[in-house]
Amino acid sequence: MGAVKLLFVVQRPPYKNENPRLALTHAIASQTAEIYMDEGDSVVPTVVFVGDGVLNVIKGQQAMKLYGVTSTESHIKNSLLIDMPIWVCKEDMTRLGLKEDQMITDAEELGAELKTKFVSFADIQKEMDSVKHLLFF
Amino acid sequence: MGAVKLLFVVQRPPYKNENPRLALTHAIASQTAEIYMDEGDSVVPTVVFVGDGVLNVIKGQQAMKLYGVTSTESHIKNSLLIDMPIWVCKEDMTRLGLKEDQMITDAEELGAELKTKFVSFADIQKEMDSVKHLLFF
Amino acid sequence: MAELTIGVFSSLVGSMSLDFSFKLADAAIAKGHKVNMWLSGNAVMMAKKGQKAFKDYSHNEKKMKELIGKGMEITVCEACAEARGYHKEDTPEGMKRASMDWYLAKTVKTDRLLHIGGE
Amino acid sequence: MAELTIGVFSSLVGSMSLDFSFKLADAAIAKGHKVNMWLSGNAVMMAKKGQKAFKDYSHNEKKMKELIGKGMEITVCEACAEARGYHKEDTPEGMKRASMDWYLAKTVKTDRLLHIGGE
Amino acid sequence: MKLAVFLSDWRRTEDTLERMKADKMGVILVGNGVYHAVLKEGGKDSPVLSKAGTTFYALSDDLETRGITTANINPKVKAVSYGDIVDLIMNDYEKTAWL
Amino acid sequence: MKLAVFLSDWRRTEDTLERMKADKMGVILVGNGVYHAVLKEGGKDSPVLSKAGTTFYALSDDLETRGITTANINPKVKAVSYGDIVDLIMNDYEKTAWL
Repeated sequence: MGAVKLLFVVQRPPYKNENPRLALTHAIASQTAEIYMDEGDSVVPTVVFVGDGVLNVIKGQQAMKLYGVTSTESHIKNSLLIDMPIWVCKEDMTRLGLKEDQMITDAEELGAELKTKFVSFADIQKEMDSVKHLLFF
Repeated sequence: MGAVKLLFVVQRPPYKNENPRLALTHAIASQTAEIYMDEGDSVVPTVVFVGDGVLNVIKGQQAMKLYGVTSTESHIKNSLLIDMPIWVCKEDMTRLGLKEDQMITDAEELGAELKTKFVSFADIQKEMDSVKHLLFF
Repeated sequence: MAELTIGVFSSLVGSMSLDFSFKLADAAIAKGHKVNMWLSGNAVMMAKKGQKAFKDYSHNEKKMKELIGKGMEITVCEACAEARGYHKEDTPEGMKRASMDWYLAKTVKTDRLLHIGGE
Repeated sequence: MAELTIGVFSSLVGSMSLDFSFKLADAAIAKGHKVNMWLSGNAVMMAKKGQKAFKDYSHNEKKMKELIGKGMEITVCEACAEARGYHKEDTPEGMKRASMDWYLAKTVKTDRLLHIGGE
Repeated sequence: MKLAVFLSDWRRTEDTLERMKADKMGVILVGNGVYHAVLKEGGKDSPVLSKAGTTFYALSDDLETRGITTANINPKVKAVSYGDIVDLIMNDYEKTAWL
Repeated sequence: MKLAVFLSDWRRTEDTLERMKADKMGVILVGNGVYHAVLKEGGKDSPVLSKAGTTFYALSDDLETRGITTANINPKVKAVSYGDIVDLIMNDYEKTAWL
């Protein structure tokens, strides 16, 4: 089958439900999925935050300090570190009054080269069209 | 303390979440709570359906036949059978286009004397004012 | 001081309403109040001992035991637990199992009730 | 025929999305399709055997075993299970435990994916 | 793409459906999503049913579980069985989206 | 009555708050309810904050968990600790309603 593209779409805020976080951990698992696959096969995930899902990407989350739970921020940064594309819908940020400087834009402190991509819904639609499977959270 | 009044308020539809059903089973448990209470104490529950909660009271639910699960209808009828007041907000029925003949109005087939009471939100507000505790589901 | 009863119906992982309840109970006990807690619905997920404390997941077992040690009464809905396959021997130490009437009875004498009937 | 993979993240009791998934799997197998199922998040509540079949609660253990007998592969997220205190010995017969990469790998060859990532 | 969208809620907390486009789109109402097939809040059809160029289905098991007879649903919506949904997923559409 | 209402959702699926009356009402924003204290969707304050005659509180732990500093919240809302919420429940209000 070669490389199969998957799109993980997070539509809801963090911390009320485990699933937005599971979108990230599942996407990260694509790195180790090869043991279950045939030679030459691979999965290529992109994680996109749309609607209220963009609230997951607000920086400065103190979940570990206050509740002893890994923050969604930390999962996003780990994703960037392994070069997994993280996209955030610009229109939804605008609607909710969020500016880029309030968001997680990179994980430079971890040594990540990849940066968060702020995209239009039209770009997301194109990606939906091109992937094999959609996974909404 | 004597008789303590409780108001159980169901605001959400059935079957997506267990909690509307648990409102009824908890209210019914007031019947057997005396073993834990002092002589002369009792709890007097009323269950009221407001907002989308009125969808719990639509009659003809086939949950047992199709999913093997007791229907919310059956819990409501059991409540009437033990004389537990069941109230339904009229304004919300109107808003959702539901008429009384679509609703569970009684449990005559079980021998229940009590009937469902269709009330205004103002009546519900009065009850909220008069009870000791509120339990929203 | 006074008595606070907290009823929780939310699931262990995700909604964080259980985390909220334990932190609130802790703060109430610190102020000298008596706290009772009732777990029903998906909140009975607390009634399974041996939960691994991964950093990715809410983990309230330790906090719960601490609060029981400080006098908090905590009871889970027995039928809700059995339906999920949690039996008597699965129950963490200090936690009681009872039917729903336990909770109803608590509402009589408690000064305040915080009933968390959603996620 | 073709292959359908269903991923479920909803809790056992209440949302009925698990009931939906098993009925859909049943219908797909009846039409000759191969079905794989992945349970993660609160859906790992299926990974605890000995659930009492009360009429008030969704009970899918019997249906699940039937479908496994018909060739359905079903795997639960190991970490999600351990975090909830479900260990290897709790797992119902025929159900596998694996990490999330099992699910990711299934997406490569499956013809269709139905991913139920909400309640 | 040919996309089958599943809606399982009556009060939706996303607006993804409104924004998504597909060459062929089907909306399959399941769980509490089936209320969109029958309730007329404020006298009007559910806004879900106004999505242009879309075919609507509702799972009859989930309608009947909630006390709704399939005869009473909106004429825009077709009642379907579990077997029908399998055929929709496997034959009529290529991708699925459970919102 | 003196009523403390808890809101834990950003997208609410009930309209009970809008309709309830109390002689003294406090709204305590917790969990994802804290977003009402800071987000201005479409440039406007959350409609929750327009409930007349109401005092608003937001749990600072839940604000900070979500990356919101208490200095940035709406001036209508007071940031509170768990201990403060205990005092509100036990001293300032008589009944609670977790919507």
